[in-house]
Amino acid sequence: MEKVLAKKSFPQWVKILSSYKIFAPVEKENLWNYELIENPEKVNLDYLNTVLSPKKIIFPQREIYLEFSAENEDGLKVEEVLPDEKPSVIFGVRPCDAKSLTLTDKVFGGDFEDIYYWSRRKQMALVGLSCSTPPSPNCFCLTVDGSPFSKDGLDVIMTDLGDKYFIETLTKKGEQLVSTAKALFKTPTEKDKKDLLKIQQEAKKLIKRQVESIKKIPPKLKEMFDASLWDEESMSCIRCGICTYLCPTCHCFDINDEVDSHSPLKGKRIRTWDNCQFPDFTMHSSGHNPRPDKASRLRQRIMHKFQYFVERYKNYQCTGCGRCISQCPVGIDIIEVLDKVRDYGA
Amino acid sequence: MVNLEDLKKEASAVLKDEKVKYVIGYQKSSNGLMPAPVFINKPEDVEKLIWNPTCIHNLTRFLTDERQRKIKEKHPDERPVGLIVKGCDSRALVVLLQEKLISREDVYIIGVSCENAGVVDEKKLAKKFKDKKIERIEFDEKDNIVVTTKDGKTKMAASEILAERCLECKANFPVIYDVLLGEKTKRQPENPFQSLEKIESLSEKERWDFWKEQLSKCIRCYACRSVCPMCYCDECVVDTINFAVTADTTAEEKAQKIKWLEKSPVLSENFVYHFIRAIHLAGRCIDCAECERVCPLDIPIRFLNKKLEKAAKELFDYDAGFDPDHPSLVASFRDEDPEDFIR
Amino acid sequence: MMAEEFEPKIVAFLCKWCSSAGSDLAGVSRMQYPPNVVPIQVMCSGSVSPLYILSAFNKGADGVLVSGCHPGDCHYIKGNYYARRRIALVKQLLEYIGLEPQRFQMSWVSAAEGTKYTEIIKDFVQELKPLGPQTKLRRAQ
Amino acid sequence: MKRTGVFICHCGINIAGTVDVKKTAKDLSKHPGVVHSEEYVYMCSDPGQNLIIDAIKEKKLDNVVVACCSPTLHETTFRNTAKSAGINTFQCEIANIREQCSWVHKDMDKATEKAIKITKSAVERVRRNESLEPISIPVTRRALVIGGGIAGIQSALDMANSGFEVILVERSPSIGGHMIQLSETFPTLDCSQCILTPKMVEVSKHPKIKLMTYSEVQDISGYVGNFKVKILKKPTYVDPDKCTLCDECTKVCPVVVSNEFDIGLTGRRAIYIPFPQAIPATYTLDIKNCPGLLPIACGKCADVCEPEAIDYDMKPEIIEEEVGAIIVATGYDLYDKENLAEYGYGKYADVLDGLQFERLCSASGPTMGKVLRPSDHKEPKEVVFIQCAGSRDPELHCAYCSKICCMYTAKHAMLYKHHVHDGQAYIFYIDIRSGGKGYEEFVQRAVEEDSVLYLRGKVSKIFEEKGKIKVWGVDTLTGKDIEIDADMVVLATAMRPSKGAEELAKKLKIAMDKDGFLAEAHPKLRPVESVTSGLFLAGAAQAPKDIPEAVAQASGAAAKAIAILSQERLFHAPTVAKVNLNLCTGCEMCVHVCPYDAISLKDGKAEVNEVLCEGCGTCSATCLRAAIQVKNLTPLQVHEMIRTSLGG
Repeated sequence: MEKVLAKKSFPQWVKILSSYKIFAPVEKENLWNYELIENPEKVNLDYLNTVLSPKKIIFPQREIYLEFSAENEDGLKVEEVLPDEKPSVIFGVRPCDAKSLTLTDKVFGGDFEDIYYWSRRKQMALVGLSCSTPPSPNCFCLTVDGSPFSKDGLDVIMTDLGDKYFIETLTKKGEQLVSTAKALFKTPTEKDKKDLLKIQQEAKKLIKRQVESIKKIPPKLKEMFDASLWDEESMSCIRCGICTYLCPTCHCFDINDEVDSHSPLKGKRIRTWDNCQFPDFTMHSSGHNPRPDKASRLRQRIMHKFQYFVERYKNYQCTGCGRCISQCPVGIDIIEVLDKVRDYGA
Repeated sequence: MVNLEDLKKEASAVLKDEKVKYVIGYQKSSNGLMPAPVFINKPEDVEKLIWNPTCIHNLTRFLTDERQRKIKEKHPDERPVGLIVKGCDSRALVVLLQEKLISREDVYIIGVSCENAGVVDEKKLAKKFKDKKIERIEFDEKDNIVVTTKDGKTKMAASEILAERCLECKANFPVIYDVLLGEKTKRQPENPFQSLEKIESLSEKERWDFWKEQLSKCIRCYACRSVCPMCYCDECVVDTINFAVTADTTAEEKAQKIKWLEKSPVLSENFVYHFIRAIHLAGRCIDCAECERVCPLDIPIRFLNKKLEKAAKELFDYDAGFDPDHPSLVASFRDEDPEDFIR
Repeated sequence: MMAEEFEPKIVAFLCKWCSSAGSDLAGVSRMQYPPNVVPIQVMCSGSVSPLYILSAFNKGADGVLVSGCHPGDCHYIKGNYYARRRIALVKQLLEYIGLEPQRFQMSWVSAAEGTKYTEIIKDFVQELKPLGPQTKLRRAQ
Repeated sequence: MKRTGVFICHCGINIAGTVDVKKTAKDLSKHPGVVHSEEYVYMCSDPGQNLIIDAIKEKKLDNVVVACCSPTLHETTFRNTAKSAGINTFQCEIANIREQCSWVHKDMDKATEKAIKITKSAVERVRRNESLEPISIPVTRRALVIGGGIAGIQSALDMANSGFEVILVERSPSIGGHMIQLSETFPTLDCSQCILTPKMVEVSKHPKIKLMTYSEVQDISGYVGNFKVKILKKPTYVDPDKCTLCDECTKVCPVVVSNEFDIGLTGRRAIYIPFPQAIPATYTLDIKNCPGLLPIACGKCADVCEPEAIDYDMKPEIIEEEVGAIIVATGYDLYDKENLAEYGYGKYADVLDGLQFERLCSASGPTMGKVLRPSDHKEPKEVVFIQCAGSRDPELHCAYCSKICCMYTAKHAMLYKHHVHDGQAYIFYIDIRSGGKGYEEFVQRAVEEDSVLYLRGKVSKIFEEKGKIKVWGVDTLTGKDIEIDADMVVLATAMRPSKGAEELAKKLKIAMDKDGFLAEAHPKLRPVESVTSGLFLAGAAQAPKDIPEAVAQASGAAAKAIAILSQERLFHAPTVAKVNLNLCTGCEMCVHVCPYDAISLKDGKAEVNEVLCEGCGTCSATCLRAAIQVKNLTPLQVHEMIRTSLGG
């Protein structure tokens, strides 16, 4: 269904949803990040984009798998720790970030379902905020089958019409959210609908960055494993983990046992994010490292997003949010890299 | 005033007569205002070079990569690398020389003086100009900075948008170089540790609350250590996996690897990481503040290093990055070192 | 029933030749001090890495003591001078981030100073009790 | 997983009285890797040690922890026990639960809890110990003795007589030191020279002793058993083999300077023999005072020297020697004149120090053994002796007691009386320290037979007035002010380490105490050893002492040195630093901090000289990349000990 919501009544909507856990972008020292909201008045959707995408809520950087202990004589005691999630709502999700969740869904779903991921995901309703103006100068969602109004992965999408939001519910969950607060919503006028269309057309024009004929890239990459391009493009890489940790679609993780006490044995098995840009990511205990240098790690990042993933899931593993470009300390620009891939040897 | 054309001339000269392998400098980046490092090996490419108050990176960082490349190569090209350095960067070079990581012959130093200015602080700029897109930003003769946006030029005293560390700079021109561009205008900040007072003046509890919040933000992307020219260890003591493993690494050596901290990005472990990094930079950090600049969560990492820089100065009269022949801070002592804290 | 008084956990790094010998002397002379300290004998105070100190706090120490020979008495001639400098830096930084200064202490204790060692431990424990457990740097469990 | 055995000692009730040893043993038996845990009343007893041996054999233990007294006491015992059971000595560690636990606590529960932690961390350590064998090094079976006083002479003779080559280095032209300047010695009053010269001759004639006078040690490198020494031999410009001691040269030498041997009471020529019995018996041309070696400048001595022994072209030589052990016997000097101006010392000719008075009394002295005033050669009728001149005065002078002054002052007073029967000797003293065989009787003799007047108190003022030296003081016993018109004042000035000792100590890397005397390794148990192995101390260089003590210590030092020289090979503790070449970047920080210069850079990486390394570990705490660590006390081991200490 389609509705409109006066901006001033937005906090009330959030208040009415108080039976849910509410997450929304919060500003601290000019940085926006998703946080658990106690006070609905605090929710402010007048923001560009968050440093970390909602990925950090559904696939947290640290996840406890299980706890083990050998306190009693009869051997090791192991207890699985499952997240017990209340129904939650994330407000103000940018379409690109919502789309990225549809990608991680594929990874954590399929033949094997990752209970930790899904126990949160299933409880999660996403209320999106479309991008009337690009949240980042490096946005390029259009290139990767996205758009400032993409509905993928969202339950509700809101569009800023100045003094009100245009609200479209996209799923049962979404309708639920709206209907629980019927009174606040009005039916959109024809003008509202016109305004929406106008804003949408304008918005697309505002997105300046793109990769031309990206279709050529996946097949091209197939022949580029040994290309010298990777050395050239990775010269300035400092092997930090920003591009991947901030990426809404990167999903690699590591599993470690954290021992609190050795005698008696007591500890936790913990999953943490891992990062293909770190030298130890592929380090073998033998000392052999199949990806020994920056070049091979940059290649991996590009190949994974624009070839392996495409082959497997028929999607780019990138939603054009531009975080890796804006935050790279040395100005490595995935768009430029892709351009060079496309033109390589031509 | 450093003239870009002179800089290009110097660079192309050394490239022409093949004195250097390549020249590391700054170029325009696709990502808005801030430039990107560039590695130039053809004289004609010097046209890519730029020089303006956004040239913030400490390019000495890349000597570590060069060193590793050299170690791998069978017949390495022994020629030096051409390197564009500011005053602060040059002090980093001195530390690397002091620690024998590089030798003087490995690098041809093209020094550029910041004179009375320095480099800009992205955040200060963002505050001042909001979302107005900045087209150009340059020094003018009188140590002012001119910022050009679509609605024209704005002129302001350099100090207004200079990075904090530039306002506390101890070496506004290179302390070591093969060729120097710009004037050796000596400038001494009246208090090189001004910025610390903000936190020093807080109560113990307030200080802890501050750092607790800051260090809790850390996601351990390790950008701070990756960008640091002093963090050149192949394997950091806080890494839980052996990186530096070769055929002759013994099982014992692998087994010796200690888990000083867990991979979990929680306060206690983040603290161990940042504390050890700070301690290991004591007497070595030259305050290029790159660690702080690159942090995606804006953790004020610089303060930790700055605090120890202050301690080194006040307790041991030690200044990092000026004398390559002096033993390092923690590898030396004076009989009169203070011990009033010892029972 | 009365709530049990807080008993701080202290790790003490004692150099083999002076401080550990001094604490041995305290024992031989049957001096009494609180049992809160577990001594770890190292060869020289100069061998105490900042990592040790930090790790102790990370693993739940309420206080850490580093003790070596008096200046000039170092069995290894000058190890304690390097310790003095290194520890000063660690202390500065720990206090800067807001750890209570009482929690990390250094002392010179000679092989003859059993009494001094005893006094130091007594005072240390007394100073730590009012502070309660050290939770700032401790790994949550 | 390594199999560890734990053995808890009751030490009678010393441990069991405060530590619940049964609970401790039980707790430890649950600790990962511990396959055997028991307690016993006395582990160090034979049955106790047998328990350990049996357990090691039966349970196939890889390593053991003995929780008992301090490792300083029984570590060796139990490591040998382990060895006799067939495991490496380093597979045994001691948990000190007595000195550092049971003896200092009363609360049994808490003491037990602590004992368990201590023992567990010892387990965690021993499990990660490497099996090591001592490092064996060859021995250069020669010795160097620095200083040719009585101590040096004694050490040299002892070692030479045991069949070892000795190089004896003395910086002045003759050996003999201060003892040769003395007239008689207390408490027997036998003539100092008469008892010393035979030893000096023995030295000069000894086939095993290479005597190098007028020489100084310039540089020392190497380590115990293998020192390399550079010795500077200063030119004497006289060839001892040609010199016939005719003494013609001194007759023609135009220069007269003050004579060190008589402490300035007489003069000597620029070319001279220190004293008639000098060893080596030859002349020395003192270049500082010689008008010039060129014949045009002077050259008179060369003209008259018939055997042509004088060689102006003699050059300083650097002689390199290799030795296995070194004895430092650099002796003492008296406290400087200028420091004692308040006593008029150095101001009034008739205020002398002890050594000057010895010369006055000496038959070979300036006055042929008559006690006469230097100023007017009259016989002094009233002589005031002042003890503790510069000693026992922490405010202004030396805090310590110079030890020998009480005795030699008594001796001086006595000798004076024997020379001047109608004279009166006064002695100002703080108190009399006459510990030693026959010493107290000696002092009594001075008082009773020679009616020496002892005045307890300090001298407040000394000044000259019409030919007399007025001495004002207080007798603190009677409380009376005392005023003496003395003809002569003799100060028992403090003993100081000899000049240049500090510089030498630095070269040798041996510590000095707060007063500048050379520091022994342990005040009680290792009094003749320095902290650097292979370097020994003898005589007043270590602390003020009298002749018998100096001789005793000299023989002690010799015995210690012989213990090294008599070995085919030496063994050095193998717990030394080890470099992980993969991690080392050659930053040289370890090189800078190493107190023993044991680390150097080889192909851009640190390299440890295992023989020089003492395993202090300062390098490992300094290294930023954990590239260097000391065997068997590695960061990993400490890390695990920290964990267990905190109950983790």
